[in-house]
Amino acid sequence: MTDETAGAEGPPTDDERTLFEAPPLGEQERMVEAILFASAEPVTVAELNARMPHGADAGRALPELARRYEGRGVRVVRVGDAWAIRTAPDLGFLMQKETVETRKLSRAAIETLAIVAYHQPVTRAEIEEIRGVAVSRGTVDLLIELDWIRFGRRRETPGRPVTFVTTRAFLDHFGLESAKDLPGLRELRAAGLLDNRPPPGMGAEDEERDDQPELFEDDPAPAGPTAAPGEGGRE
Amino acid sequence: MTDETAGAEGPPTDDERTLFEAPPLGEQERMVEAILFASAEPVTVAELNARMPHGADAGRALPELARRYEGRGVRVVRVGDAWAIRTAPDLGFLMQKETVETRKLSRAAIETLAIVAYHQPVTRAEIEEIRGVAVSRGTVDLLIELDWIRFGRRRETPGRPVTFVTTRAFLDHFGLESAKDLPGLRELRAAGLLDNRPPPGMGAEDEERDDQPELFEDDPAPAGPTAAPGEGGRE
Amino acid sequence: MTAFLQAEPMAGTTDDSSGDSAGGAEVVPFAGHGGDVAARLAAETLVIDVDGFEGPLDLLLTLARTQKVDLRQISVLQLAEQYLRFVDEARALRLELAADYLVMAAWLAFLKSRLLLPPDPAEDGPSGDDLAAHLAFQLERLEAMRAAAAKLMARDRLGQDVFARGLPEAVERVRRVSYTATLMDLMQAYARIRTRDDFRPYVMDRENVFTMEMALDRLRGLIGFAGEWSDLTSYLPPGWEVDPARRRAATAATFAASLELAKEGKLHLRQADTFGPIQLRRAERSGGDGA
Repeated sequence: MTDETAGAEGPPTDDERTLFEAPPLGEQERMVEAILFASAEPVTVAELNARMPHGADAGRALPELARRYEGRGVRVVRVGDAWAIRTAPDLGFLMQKETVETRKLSRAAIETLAIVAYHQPVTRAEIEEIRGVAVSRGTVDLLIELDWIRFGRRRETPGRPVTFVTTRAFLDHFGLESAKDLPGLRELRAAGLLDNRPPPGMGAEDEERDDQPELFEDDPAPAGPTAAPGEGGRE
Repeated sequence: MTDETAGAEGPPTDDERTLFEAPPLGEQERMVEAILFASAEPVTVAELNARMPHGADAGRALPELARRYEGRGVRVVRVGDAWAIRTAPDLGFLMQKETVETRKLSRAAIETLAIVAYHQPVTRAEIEEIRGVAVSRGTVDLLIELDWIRFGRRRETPGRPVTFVTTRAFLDHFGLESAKDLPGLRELRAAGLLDNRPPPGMGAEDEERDDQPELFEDDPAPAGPTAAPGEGGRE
Repeated sequence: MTAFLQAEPMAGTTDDSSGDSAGGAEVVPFAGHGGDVAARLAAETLVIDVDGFEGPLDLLLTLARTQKVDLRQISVLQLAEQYLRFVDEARALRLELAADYLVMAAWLAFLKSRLLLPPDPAEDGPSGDDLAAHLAFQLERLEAMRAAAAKLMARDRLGQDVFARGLPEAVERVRRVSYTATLMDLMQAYARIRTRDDFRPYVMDRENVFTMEMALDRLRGLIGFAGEWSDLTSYLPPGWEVDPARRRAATAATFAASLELAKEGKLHLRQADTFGPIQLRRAERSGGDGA
């Protein structure tokens, strides 16, 4: 403090003058800066003046300070008839912190996904038929949002229902080169995941993969290493 | 996607630059400024980096920023491994309104705090040995509640006594960059007053304290006025 | 304190025991014996203020200051005598002193005798001078800590001299949920659907026994899809996960089978800690190197 006031110009040496003379403008700017920084709410010019030493004029110091902060990470801004320091608008994104929470996919969602994967392209009605339960909008939306399924071509049947197919992101996530890599029913059965005996009434259908997704069928040639461009390096 | 593969060879395209290169240093400085201004608590370099765009290095921007604020109404200060903006101490008189009423600390509390600060990590028995009196639970509890001391690692001696160390809030409160900047620390150490000198005839059982305060140990011999060795490069 | 003889358990005075242990808070008239009046008065003040001391070491430090010398030149003998006189006077005034003050008095009496008598060569243990030097060290150290504490408290302090941002901007937390599912989940979900109509998983036909052979067959089929670490329990056959007896049998068999496959180098096993979940993953085909 004392040094700072001394830093003013020469003449006023006697005590009385130092007492009643306003601090130099640069010093006033520092004071305004500190007060605006530490205050819990915007501060009016009148209040700034009341808090600063006698003779100080915040009205003059404020524009100086505002200019000094131009282009900086924070700005001196006017809020009504008061002043405050605020984050520069373009840096607002720094005031967010993203937390990622990992959740397990719900049973409905994983089953729906599995049906799309094995039966694609598949309509909603078909999914419901296979699951035996209605498929909620939320489930489909979630899978689309996760970019694991997307809309495929419309089925050329009455009503032209939309179909669902899996995406490249789906393959990436599950570490598959192509949807063909999904273990077939036979393998699932061999693995004990499926009953050996054909379920009653589904026998023929289940015996071979005749109801299997077209995708698997009309996609010829086993995908060699040349397939799936850009994927090569994985694993 | 496409950029990624393109990046394999050849000079990076402009697009790629913006995507993968850290923002320019001046911009990083603005970001650090915004984050520090927005927080009442010190922010660690790690957290700054986590909140800034990928590739930004707060450790480089911070000293620049600190220099920019030299002599201003607020300062960029270092608090342990964190940084904060604080008003300049000479302007404290302007802040009567913000001044926090603090409980008057008992002599016991003040002395216990000092002993923890200068002797950390220190056990309760060692504090009692230095003060020559039992340390009441209330004193320790109060200091913990103020967030000035906390439990450190247990000492690997019989009974595995718990130790106390000071916190970042302690550094922040007393305006210290690190515990190495405690006033008079060097002189005290040079005078042997921070040694744990076992009472004569008690040598054996007191070997408990053969380990010196870890905090200070890595600080090499009293350095000249250049001070704080090992502080420079760390941030 | 523990340094002072083994005489008595640490007791009595704690740093904020104001009032209860050392009686004389009220001013007690001091019956003088003549002599140096100033010294008497000083001693009187000390006695009356006994509550104000933070234990015997603090009292000793105060007494040492009356010697008006650098603590390093202090006469410990003289100090011991000052202390003993203080205790006597407190007794004369029927002030009750806390136990540790008396322990200190006993120790100082012992120290005094050691300092005054010629050393007994038959006796080992620390010499009087060693003990005195240590006491002087303790006093100096305590004083140094007091000075350090004062310097600390005199610093520019947050909330008093230096201020933090008054209007901090909250960091908005954005929660993003990421969903996970493994290929195994997918396959099991599909298998579940395909067996649902049946209501007769084949395992129901058997006893509650799942053999290792069965588990091996099963695992061999599945392991190729276990590119990522997944819980052993996720390989339990459908219908065996719930009933405790069946679950136990299936777990044991699957575990045994996984060991067998690990031995063959077909899969890797890991367990983070004792009784932690066991996880398995297929071995990369490169490997002649065992698990």
